[in-house]
Amino acid sequence: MSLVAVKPSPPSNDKRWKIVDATMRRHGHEPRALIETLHTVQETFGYLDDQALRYVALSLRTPLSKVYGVATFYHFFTLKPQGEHACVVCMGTACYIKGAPQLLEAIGQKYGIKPGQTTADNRLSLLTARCVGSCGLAPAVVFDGEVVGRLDKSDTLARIEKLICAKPAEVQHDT
Amino acid sequence: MTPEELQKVAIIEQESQEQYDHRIHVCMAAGCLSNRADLVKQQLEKQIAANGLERRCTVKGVGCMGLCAAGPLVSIQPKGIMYQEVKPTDAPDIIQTLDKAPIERLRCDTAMPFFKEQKKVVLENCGLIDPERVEEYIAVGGYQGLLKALTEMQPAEVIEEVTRSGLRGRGGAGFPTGLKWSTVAKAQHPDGRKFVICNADEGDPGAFMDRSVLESDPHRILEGMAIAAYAVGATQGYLYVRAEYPLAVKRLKQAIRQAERLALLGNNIFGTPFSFNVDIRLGAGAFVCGEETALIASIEGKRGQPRPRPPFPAESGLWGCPTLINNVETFANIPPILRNGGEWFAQIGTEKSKGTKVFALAGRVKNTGLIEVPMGIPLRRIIFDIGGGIPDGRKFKAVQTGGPSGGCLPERFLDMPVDYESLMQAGSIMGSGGMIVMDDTSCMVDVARYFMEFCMSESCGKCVPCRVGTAQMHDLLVKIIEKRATDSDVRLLNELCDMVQSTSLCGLGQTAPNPVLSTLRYFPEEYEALVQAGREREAAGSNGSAMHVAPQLKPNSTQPQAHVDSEVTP
Amino acid sequence: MTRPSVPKPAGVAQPQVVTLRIDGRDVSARSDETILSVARQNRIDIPTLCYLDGLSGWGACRLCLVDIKGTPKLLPACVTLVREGMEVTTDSPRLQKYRRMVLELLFSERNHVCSVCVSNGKCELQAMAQRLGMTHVSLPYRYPRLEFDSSNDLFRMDHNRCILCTRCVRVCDEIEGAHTWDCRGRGIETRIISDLNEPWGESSTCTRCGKCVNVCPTGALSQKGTAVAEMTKRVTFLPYLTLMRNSDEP
Amino acid sequence: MNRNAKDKPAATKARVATIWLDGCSGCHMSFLDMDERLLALAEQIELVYSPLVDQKEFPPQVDVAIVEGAVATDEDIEKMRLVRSRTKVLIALGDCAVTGNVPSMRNSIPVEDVFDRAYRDNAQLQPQRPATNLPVLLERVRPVHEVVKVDVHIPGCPPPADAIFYIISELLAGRTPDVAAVTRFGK
Repeated sequence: MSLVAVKPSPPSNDKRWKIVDATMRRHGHEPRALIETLHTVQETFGYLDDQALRYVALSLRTPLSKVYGVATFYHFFTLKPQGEHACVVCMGTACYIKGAPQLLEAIGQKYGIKPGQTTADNRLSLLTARCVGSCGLAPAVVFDGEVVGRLDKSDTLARIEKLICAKPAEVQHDT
Repeated sequence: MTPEELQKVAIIEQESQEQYDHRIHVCMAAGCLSNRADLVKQQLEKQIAANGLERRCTVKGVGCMGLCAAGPLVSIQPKGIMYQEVKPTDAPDIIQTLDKAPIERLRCDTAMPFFKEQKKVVLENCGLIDPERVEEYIAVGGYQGLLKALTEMQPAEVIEEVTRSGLRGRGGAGFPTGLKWSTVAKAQHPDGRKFVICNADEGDPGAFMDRSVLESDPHRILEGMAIAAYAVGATQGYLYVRAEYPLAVKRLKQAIRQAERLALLGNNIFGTPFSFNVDIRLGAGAFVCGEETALIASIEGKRGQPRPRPPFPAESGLWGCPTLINNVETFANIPPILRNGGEWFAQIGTEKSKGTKVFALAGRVKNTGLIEVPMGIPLRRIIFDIGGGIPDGRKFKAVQTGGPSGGCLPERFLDMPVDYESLMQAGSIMGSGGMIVMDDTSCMVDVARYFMEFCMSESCGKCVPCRVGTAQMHDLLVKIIEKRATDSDVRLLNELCDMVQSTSLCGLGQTAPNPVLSTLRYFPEEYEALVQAGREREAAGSNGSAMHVAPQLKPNSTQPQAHVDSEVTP
Repeated sequence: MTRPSVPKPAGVAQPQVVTLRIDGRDVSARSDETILSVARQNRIDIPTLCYLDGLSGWGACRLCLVDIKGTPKLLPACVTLVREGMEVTTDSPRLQKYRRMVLELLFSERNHVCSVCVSNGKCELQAMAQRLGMTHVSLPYRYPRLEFDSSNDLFRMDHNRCILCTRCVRVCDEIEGAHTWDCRGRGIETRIISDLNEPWGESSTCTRCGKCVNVCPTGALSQKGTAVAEMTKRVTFLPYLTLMRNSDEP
Repeated sequence: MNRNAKDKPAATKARVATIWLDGCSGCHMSFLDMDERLLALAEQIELVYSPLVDQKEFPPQVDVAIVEGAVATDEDIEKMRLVRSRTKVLIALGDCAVTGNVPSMRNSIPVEDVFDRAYRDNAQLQPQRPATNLPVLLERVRPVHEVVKVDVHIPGCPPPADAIFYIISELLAGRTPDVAAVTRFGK
């Protein structure tokens, strides 16, 4: 019986797996590269699905349950695809006492989603962050990666509307 | 790189700076960036070009200037004028008045206490240099501390210098840095490997000191780590930084590349036998990884669960090797200590808490932002002089330090000096430096609940007291806030605080009860009022506690009947 | 000797003989032994749940916390090595109070209904409650809604009765070498999982050796076909297996 | 046994009551399992209220009340408040009273679903929910001590007759029984 590990092949022909492979290669395919690799997968594909976790586990010779355990331990990783747009409400202390819960409630009410959920039309994901480090501008919300501070309810809702209504075709007129 | 070459880089850079009559600094830290400082910078550059001033003026992006509340901030050097809340449309005015009187409507008074009361050691370069250029760091004396250590001092002498400075860990607990270094230096491992780790997984909600330093002056951290590595005998360093700080990650990566290019990292630094490399490891959103053993597990690619200590990481850390872990601000203090000597540092601060401390001042205070003050300064000076007091005519109620591990201090502690011991005695901790001011609109029980919810969701789940205890304490606090609690619930809460504090495996659990304990101690009337309200409600509705009953199931109401009928009928 | 349960401090040479005092009794031990093992050799029984002879120490249940003179924090006996001159107290009103609260927390965390459990009468959690004199749980029960995995044709997993001691995870990894089990999530949401959170019966790594079932202290893991109070566990295989493996090591 | 509320209790005998809430009555059976020792007990106690005797109202000035079963309805809550206010020593007998036990297994399921399961999904004829003159089910079944203060907890399903006899005898003798030594959950 041969014990030589066979290099697993990527789950699909998607060229992006090469990026994931590069990260694993850089770390010599050592099990210790697990978190770095998961970062790369998420950065590349947006989330971690079973297929990706299985491939990473095989490539790094790490047990499946361990990979799943790590992927679910760290809240930065997500196992579900996110909506087209993401709205992250900062729940840091400064933001909390300056009204972040009210912002969250207003968004939740308008779009019928709770933190961690995505609207049925897949347009918007609502998320919370423990602190985005913009305490000086509390309350802060991150709209598709852009931090905006000193928000109130109507500002926030208006910004989300703008975000999700900017259909690809209309974007050029918008700017 | 040789010492002479380092000197040459500094001189060339200084000269190239001085050739400009006006150097315009635009704050490009995250706070100002979110107010579109990048557009301000773009417009200023355009205006300079439009006015043909390229040879007399330069615009550069710099790190945090501190007063985040008034961003975007722009300063004009060497005149030392500062403008606040600058919009891209202000660019023409700013350029046209460079040789004239400053624009009053944009002027930010640099003589105000916010600036005057501060003492900058860690933040000395923040807002002055372009964090993306190593040359600028070298021009202000960067890597001189490392040079001195490597060429003039033995490792033991470096540790002695740090010990003499009296520096204590800025991550929270305040462990003497010199002592930690000497423990790692003494520890041996069969294969001789040792590691230096910089803990940049700043996780306290309401704290952004480390982020600002990383974004504004990244080379300072690399230099501090390299000095530490030389002192303890390590050759590999890891920077464990939050993935949620993309800008800091980008600048650190850039800084490492630049330092490697100039051979300030790598093999045989300054022609000495000392070699040191730094790699970045991304944190992935787990507050518990601020705990040393959990951080090590995370770097090893595992779930970030702490393990019992001893053995301490100083003896058996990463891959079982002796490992030095310090926080960002601790490393940031090292280069000036080496440059100016431990005695210079020891002059700042109090007898037991030396040096300065960076705070992220936020919450219900006028001047929110990043500040650095000498240890021992009274809280009142921070909140009312530097912070400018409470806005909207409201009344000060409490100040929270130390994040989820800290406590809430009431008004009577305002004249207490800020140092490790005083804060600890008062039932809070220094922590990493979050300082949140609360006014009379904040419910302190809710603040306690907020932090408990945080600890509950950040608990790693390994040990029973923290995993279940934080959840139970959280539920009890909710019960109190919802006016459903009795005196026995408050008693249970107290017992749980004691138990979780005494029996949890790591610092997260051991300190999780602190926000509850400090609010119970200083604001008992708020708990009492909520319990009393519950008692009254109970007495009023003694025919059963309505909240436990599913009201739609009341047999005498017609609703459920109709409901059932409508569903049963096909 | 069991396998070393704690990472050895770097550079420690040959173990030495040390003397220490446990509950007022002078005892001698090897410097690479844990307080728990030395105490048990001297017939001082410190309560444990997550610890199991033959598996690595985990230090998580906190039942074995002991008081060490001169140390401000209570330390877990299962992973703390003895030191020369140590003075250990394994029992005190304070420790008893904390131990009872640990049990109360465990009972309140999930749905432990002893009367209908396969392990009734043979459960370590139940026995520990009796031993420590815990006659009721003063904390509110949390009543989470949890799953029950009976997809495996030989065994079943009832999360209602799991106390997350991770004995199953450790025995599967350290002894069987399959590492089918691990934990997902964190904090109060932590759950034991097999492979990629898949039904146990569909696991591609499980060897169906049953070691996890036998080391489980409660009725969380059990054999199919057992009714209330019928599940008997055998853990005696572990020390022998460990002994055999360790003797192969250089 | 059916005495007037105003009557004074016999000076030497302790007035004892037993209450049956949400439970299977197994604990009462275990109580009866004391067999001939009941006779010995009868010399010391007077059973003033119990499902075993014909007394509709819970009398005042009870020395010992023994509760079997968990608190499952609004009626149970009211009953326990009344019992507590008229009782010196309250004993929770058996796992249902002490922990919630089997009745509490519905607690992780919404009450609506419980009703549906019992009266609709499993009903063969005329599936419908009983809706009149019934106590309201609590959202969660609770152990007795979550509703009123309990002085002695006797776990077990049911607690053995020997344990009950030992504990009651000790209490009557004015001593504190070592409950854990003779009982355990689920026994």
